Amino acid sequence: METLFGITGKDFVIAAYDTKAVASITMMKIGEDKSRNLNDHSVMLYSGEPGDGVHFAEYIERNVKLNGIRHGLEMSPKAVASFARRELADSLRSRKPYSVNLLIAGYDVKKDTPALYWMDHLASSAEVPFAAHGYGAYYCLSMMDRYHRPDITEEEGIKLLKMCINELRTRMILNMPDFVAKVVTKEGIRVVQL
Amino acid sequence: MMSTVPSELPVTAPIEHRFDPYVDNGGTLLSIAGKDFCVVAADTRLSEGYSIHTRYVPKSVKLSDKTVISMGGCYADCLTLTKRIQQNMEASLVAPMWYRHAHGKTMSTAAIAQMLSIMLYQKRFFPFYSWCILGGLDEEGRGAVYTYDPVGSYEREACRCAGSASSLIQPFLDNQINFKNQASERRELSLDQVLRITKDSFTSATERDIYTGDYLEIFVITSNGVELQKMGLKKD
Amino acid sequence: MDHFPTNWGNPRNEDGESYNTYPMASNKVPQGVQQIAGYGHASGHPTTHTQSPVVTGTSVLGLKFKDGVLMAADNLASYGSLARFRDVERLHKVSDFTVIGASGDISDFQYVKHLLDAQMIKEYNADDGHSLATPHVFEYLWRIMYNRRSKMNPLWNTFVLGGVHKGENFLGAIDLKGTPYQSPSIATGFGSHLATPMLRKALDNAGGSENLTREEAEKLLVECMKVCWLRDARSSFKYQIAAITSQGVSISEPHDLRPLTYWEHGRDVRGYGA
Amino acid sequence: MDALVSKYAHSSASPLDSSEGFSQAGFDAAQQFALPMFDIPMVSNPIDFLRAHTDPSAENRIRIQHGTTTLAFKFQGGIVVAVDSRASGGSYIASQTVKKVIEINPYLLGTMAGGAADCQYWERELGRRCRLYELRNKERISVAAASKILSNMVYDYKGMGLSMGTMITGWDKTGPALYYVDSDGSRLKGERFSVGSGSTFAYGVLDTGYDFDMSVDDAIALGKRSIYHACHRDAYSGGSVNVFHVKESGWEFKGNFDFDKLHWDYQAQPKGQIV
Amino acid sequence: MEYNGGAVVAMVGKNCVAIACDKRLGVQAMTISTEFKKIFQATPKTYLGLPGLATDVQTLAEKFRFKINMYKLKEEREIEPRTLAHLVSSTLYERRFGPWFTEPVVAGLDKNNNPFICNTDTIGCINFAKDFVVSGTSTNQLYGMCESLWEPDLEPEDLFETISQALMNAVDRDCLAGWGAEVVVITPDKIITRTLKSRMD
Amino acid sequence: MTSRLPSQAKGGFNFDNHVRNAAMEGKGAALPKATKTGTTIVGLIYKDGVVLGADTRATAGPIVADKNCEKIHYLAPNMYCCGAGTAADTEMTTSLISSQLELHRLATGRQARIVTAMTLLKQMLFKYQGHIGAALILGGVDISGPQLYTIYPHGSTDKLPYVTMGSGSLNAMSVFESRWTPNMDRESAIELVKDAIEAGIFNDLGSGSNVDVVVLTKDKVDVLRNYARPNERGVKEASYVFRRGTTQVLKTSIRDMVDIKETVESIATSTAMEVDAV
Repeated sequence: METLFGITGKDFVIAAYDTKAVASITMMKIGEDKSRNLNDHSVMLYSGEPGDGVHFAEYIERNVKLNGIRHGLEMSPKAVASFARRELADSLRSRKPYSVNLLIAGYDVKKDTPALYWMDHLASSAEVPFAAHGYGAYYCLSMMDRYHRPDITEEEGIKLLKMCINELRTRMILNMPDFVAKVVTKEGIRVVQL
Repeated sequence: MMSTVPSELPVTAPIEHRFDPYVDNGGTLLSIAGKDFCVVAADTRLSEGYSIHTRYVPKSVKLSDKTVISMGGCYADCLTLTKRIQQNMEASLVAPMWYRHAHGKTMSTAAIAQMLSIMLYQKRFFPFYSWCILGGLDEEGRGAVYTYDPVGSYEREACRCAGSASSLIQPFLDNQINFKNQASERRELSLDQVLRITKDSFTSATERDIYTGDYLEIFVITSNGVELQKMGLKKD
Repeated sequence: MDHFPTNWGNPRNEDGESYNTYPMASNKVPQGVQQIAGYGHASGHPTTHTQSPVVTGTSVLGLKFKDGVLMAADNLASYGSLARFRDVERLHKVSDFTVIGASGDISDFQYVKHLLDAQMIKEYNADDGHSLATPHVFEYLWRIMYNRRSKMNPLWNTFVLGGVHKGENFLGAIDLKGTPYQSPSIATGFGSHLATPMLRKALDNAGGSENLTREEAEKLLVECMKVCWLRDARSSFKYQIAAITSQGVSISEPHDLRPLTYWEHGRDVRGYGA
Repeated sequence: MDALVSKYAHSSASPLDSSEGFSQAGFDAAQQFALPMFDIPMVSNPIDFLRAHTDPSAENRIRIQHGTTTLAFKFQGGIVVAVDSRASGGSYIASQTVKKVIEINPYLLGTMAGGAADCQYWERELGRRCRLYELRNKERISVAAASKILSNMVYDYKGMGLSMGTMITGWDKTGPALYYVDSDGSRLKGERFSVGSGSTFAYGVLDTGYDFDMSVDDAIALGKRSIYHACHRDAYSGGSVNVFHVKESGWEFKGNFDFDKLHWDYQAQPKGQIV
Repeated sequence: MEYNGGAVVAMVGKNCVAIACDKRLGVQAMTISTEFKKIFQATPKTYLGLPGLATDVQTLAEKFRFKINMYKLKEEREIEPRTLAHLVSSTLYERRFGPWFTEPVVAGLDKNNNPFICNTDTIGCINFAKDFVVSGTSTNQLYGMCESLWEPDLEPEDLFETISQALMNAVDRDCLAGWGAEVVVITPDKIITRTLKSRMD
Repeated sequence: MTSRLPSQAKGGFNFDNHVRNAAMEGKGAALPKATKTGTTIVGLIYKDGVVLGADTRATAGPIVADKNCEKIHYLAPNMYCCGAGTAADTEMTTSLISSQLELHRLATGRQARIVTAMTLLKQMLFKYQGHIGAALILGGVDISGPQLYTIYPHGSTDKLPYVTMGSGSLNAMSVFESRWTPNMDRESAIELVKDAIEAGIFNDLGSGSNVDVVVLTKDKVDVLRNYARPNERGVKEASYVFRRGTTQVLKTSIRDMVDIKETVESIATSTAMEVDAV
């Protein structure tokens, strides 16, 4: 079961994904990248139907980049999220809908605030301080409720993330391999190996 | 989607392949406990589908000077259950000796409440389709309301509404009887106030729930015994 | 245990037996399970019951009036859409002050008649000065009906019971699920849609059944029978009326509704509009 | 006397339709110790029958109330039991004041998740049996034995629609004991359990805050807090939090905390440090 | 409807209207956000409530914003609440056989400052009401509350109390709605928006 | 990026959501119920014209969604139409046909005939094979006199002197069958229609509240909205107005409306416009 996490803090967002690629009952690969950098300050994590996620994310990535080139302006996380939501909603009404769950983490350079958007496979979107997708959400949302503050530092954020992963490793019946976190700050996107 | 052309009207003798022993006869009941009184109220409409079988059928029965039971759901089940309770108040199920004769007293409200729970659970695999509310006075003379699910889970509460309009009335009772969301206003309610709230609950529910209406029967249980009040509701 | 609450309390799908051992072998029946209902025949095959009526009668009407109760029913027993038997009596005298009327399956009605007659004979034989009055017969009939529905083998009828007991008029009905109720006016089957509005309205206008004379009541009932015949495809013009008063029971000879109806305006009805 | 009773008990039966739905059993002392009796519908597959009538899509649906988040854990000072108090029928909240800890006797507690009636009934039956055991053997029953009795009783009805996920806790000769018993027949001895639809949320907070050597007050606060977070995230949990502490002298009720008050109190407090 | 949960209610007062919503966004039993509003400003004195499936709520909110703006551009005036109701109705009925899962509520003051409220079902049948309209997962509870609490000619402040109490007590009996509430009272000269302190379970 | 503007209505139904909704239903999500009018609707022909009647209850399941809805719809100046079934369908179907009739009237320069409306309705309903759940009673007066039709959801029609429809149709029909006569006068015709609707209101749970009546004659149409109100709400025993400040508030924001008054001041150029007519 795939798990995605997102946590915002004072001046950053952490977005983390597990690196499992699964087909049927087999673990195909560990170390799969389930994220796409949409522009310098937003990243999209995806889970759900294999194939749909990559295709949808890359489609959004291309268009967000194109938009940036055309207008010479970077789309804000909010704009990216609205665009992605609308694309997903439209695709659901088409013959071949995408079935993906998304987290969009970004840093709004203009407003100087981090932003995190949660989006499910029906294209319902909400801006949240922290989020999770997959069964992991059932264990970790309450932990984030418990420990999250709007003004946590990046270090604390990573710590909280590790706590969540640890909890999954103790309680979830499935094998939980490594997670990769991407940290988005004013400076851009960084990868943090957990 | 159901249409309303006459050919699809429900006819009383259904032609179906699997016999469904249950029928929802509608109706709403509520009970409110006070400091030294208890109010049990129910409408009297007996309906099936879009038809009214009869406008007057008593849904509440006085079990003793201290206890009244009210039931809604499948009327046949409810009435059977009521008869069984009455039978058992004379002769207990577990040991068929006459309760009154064996113990020299009438069953207390709490005892009936526990007995009813067991009776309902006895039919766990073929449940009585009934929502029960038991209202009365406890050993100390305070109002007591016991509420049940169809298989006998029960709880003592301050007030409860059950039946077809329960979801309409219950939040109103929470607000007006339990002072939910208006904690600053909390006070003890008199019998008169409780009766007003009861009547308003039913006039409001009658407006919006098609299965509630015709007449309202209110049992008021005090240390002086059980008193019955009746009032008319809308008949459409 | 399944952790999703909406699934609690009901059997899970996976409880559906993959080995198909139902009906359960008797050694699998939990010790505490009461056998009133059993798991079917010893042969291992489930008990099956008639799950639909065969030969049926349509509406029965009942109305209280000042001095007693009137009941009416037509004389037709249908076999699906076939008007199979046209001289069936659906009103039956149970005792000196009680009449039963039946809509629904006719053979089930005949069985119930037999039950009631047997009960009445037993009462007579006891010769203790008591006899079963209408409310008692009603109670007995209700237990029969409820018990049969609880066995999943209902008597496919709605019965109407009318009578007079201790100066009180009694009119009640019980359906195949054992729902008993009493009312100043009762109409079963299609009549519940067609006749009930007329009966209730007349009672309201009169201010209650105690203000209704026998003539008025009879006229009203005939009018209802007429409307039922006009609009109920499973009804007949031939009907009987039973009257129960403190004098006893009288069930009329069959009457004919045809002379009461008016067909002239049908001449002007042409086509369906096109 | 028995003859007299049974004469009257049977005399009204008619030969044609003898059972009229009333119990007419004669007195039998052995009944006191037998398993309770239940009516089964007379259809070829009674389980299908029950499923058909309790299914959310059934026309005349029998809504059986269900309860939701419960937890219990062992620590150095005994056992803490904490539960929420919401009962829902479908998405309608039937009650916010359910007692989900069942006091079997002064030394034994049972919790309630699953069908409310199932838990209430069988744990009451368990209480009766525990008392009988005490009368027979002149000593208290062990938690292990009590939980086994419960497990055996409900296992008899496996597959028939019972749903009960309970934790039996108490203090016996061996010290504090905690068992998870459910209607499938599982019976697990353990240190830390949470049961119900909000259990995952409770586990998250419970696991991260747990320490065997914690003080009694901290343990109670942790139980309370875990249930609170489950109530917040899980739609089917809520109402208030009831907390019990099991210690050598028996269990002790530690209070009922309304969720509304808890929420605004916790909001006002600074958040705990991330450990 | 039950997938995400949520409730909206609107009431008429004396020369004012009020509209209120809960703030939960859930995925069945799990609450995701407690800041998900379901009422949107359509014109200065008209609000549109959209309870239902969250994705449709968001799509329709965008769609109506577009349509309302187009109306304004074409007609050079604000859309009247009654006109908006018909716009909503025809937009929904267009999808008669594949409906949007939302039951919109329109509440506002028209150009003469007369109160107007209405709601529609999922396929656009308008229900014009003179007292109150309710919508979402807690409709039964709301009907009961409003039917009992509402009375004619409430002043804005009294209307606020009545609609708030109606909404909060209704969603307190619904598993899928609640977690905060927002109330907007629209009067001829001001718009009062309040966030309520409510149960968060 | 292509234009993301929402497409403007093209006319006709849009089935885009169908696949997704079916998928959601397959996953067990309950589909919301549309408002139904349980309904008793009736119509009869009397000496001078047609009387139509309807109750005013709209239901969503067992709940009354609208206590005083209008079920008698305007089609053209000389005809009205009662609707039962799915409320949105009756509403939309009648308004669609109404506009077609108006166009027809403008194109032909003549008053539309009832049979024209009937044909338009039945053709539309037949086209949708009963999926549009509208059961209608169409009544009016045209050059060939008073006309009364019933139209079923599948598109079949009937032409009869007295008709009823909806869940209370049998209740209402019993009143007609026992009391209707040819050539009734206006008063008794209205009274009969009222009684028929009331039979539905009091005996059919799908129907309720008030009686609406429309009387159509050659020269005049009388819309008697709420002709009878037999079901006034029970008077409340108490008032439940809360003390101000009962509800606890976390945050308040008040936005005052600013009236922008545009005043046009006329500039004195009074003589400029005068034209010398000499």
